[in-house]
Amino acid sequence: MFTAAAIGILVTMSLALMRALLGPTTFDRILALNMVGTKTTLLIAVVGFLTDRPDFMDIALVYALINFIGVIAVLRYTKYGEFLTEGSAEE
Amino acid sequence: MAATLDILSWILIVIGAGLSIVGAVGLLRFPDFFTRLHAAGIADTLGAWALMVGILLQAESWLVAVKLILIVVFLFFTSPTATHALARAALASRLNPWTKNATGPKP
Amino acid sequence: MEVHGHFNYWIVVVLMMIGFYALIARGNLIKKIVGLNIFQASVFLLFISFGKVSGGSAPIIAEGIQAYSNPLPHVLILTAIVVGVATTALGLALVVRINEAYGTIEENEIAQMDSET
Amino acid sequence: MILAIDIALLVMLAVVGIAIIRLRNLFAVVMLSGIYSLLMASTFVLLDAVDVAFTEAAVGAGISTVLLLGVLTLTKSREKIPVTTPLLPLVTVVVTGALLIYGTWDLPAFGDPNAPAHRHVAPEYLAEATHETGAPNVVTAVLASYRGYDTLGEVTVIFTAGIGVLLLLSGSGVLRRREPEENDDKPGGAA
Repeated sequence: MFTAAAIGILVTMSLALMRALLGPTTFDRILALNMVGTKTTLLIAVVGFLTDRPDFMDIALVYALINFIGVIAVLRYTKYGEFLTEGSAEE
Repeated sequence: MAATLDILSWILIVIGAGLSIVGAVGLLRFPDFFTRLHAAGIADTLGAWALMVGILLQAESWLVAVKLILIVVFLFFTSPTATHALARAALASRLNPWTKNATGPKP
Repeated sequence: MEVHGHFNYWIVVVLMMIGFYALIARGNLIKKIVGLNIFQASVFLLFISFGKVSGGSAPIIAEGIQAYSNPLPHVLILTAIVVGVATTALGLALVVRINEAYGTIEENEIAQMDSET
Repeated sequence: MILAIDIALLVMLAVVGIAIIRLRNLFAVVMLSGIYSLLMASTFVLLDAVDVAFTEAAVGAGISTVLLLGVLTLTKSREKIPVTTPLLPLVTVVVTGALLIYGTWDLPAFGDPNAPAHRHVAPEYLAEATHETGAPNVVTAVLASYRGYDTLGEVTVIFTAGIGVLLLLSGSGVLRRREPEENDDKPGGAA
């Protein structure tokens, strides 16, 4: 059961990773980063059950927090600088 | 009782994993940023919750269950907030939504 | 056993070489610092891989667990991660100063300006 | 199963690393290095190093990314195309990598419980730490108790680095320039 969950999460992570690599605009990459972060949280929770030591849920909790704060911080910084025009122009 | 819980978790985990994968495929295949945001929203909210609740039903101790519930509640608040903030920031930076007439940026 | 027996180490070597290449071949200073981070992280991965015991569990003592992974590499790497971020911060401060002094963060342009004066 | 997840994560790490080298938009590079740290932290959890994963997620994915972004706002966010063809570095890297991979054959296999490193000192710590220090987490016991002076030295290093960053930036206009416009955010100054 946990194996199925882990496989699903890994497939999702790799697809999101592909979007992060391709992502034409900066926001696509931020979105992919957010998604990889959420899936990392889930993966750690699932791995805790897979290895029969589910007492490490604290880490997953901290990951969820860091992920959210990270995305907000990134968006805060996108106000400055020229990433937006540069990022959406090409690549 | 245990068998019922097992079946319930199986259903929830399959739903969660399926929605996550569907969302990720959408993230990869959709033509522009706003549609991708829509697809990622599904994977990050309902997909993640279904997976977590499916795992939650298998928890043996109360401490683990409470931590998992905290994670679910946290995702419940942060995922939509992050998605919303992203969409606002993208609009504020004049990223045009994609339309059928292809006036926006090319996919 | 044979195939996965050294797979971790191979990936570590690949990552290490990616970081090394970014350090020596790229002229952009921020890219160099990111390369340094990749290199550091690959060394962390190497040590943590050494510490893993198959069938073992995380080194937090609990009832009913026979094997634990080796805790000593974890301690070393905890220290190394924090020191690594201090290095990164110092390097980035240097990059900011270089950008103020020269107006560029490309290595070859800086060298050109230095040779002209 | 753990091993399969491990291998999948490691392959993703390698892909992200190669992409970081190839991309020229530095903002994308910073995003990818955040993803790299997250993947690295999940690999650490798989390899039983939960404390290290904790630190790596907070420090690598959190603080490093924010620091890099702060610097990007102050400098240019696009890498210029190098004028020289990087043939010599490539050869150096390939040769060094081949030598290192040749060297890995002498290492004990991954996860081997009979490797020399696991037989000598570690079992004693695992057996003694809990009743000597009272902490069930052996990593914490070693870090805070057996190697307390080491940790003190680490704090000194961080303090020195902080002083260095402040000295470097205080002579420049970075800390002062933004104050007239907005007083709530000083990129780079928070280091």
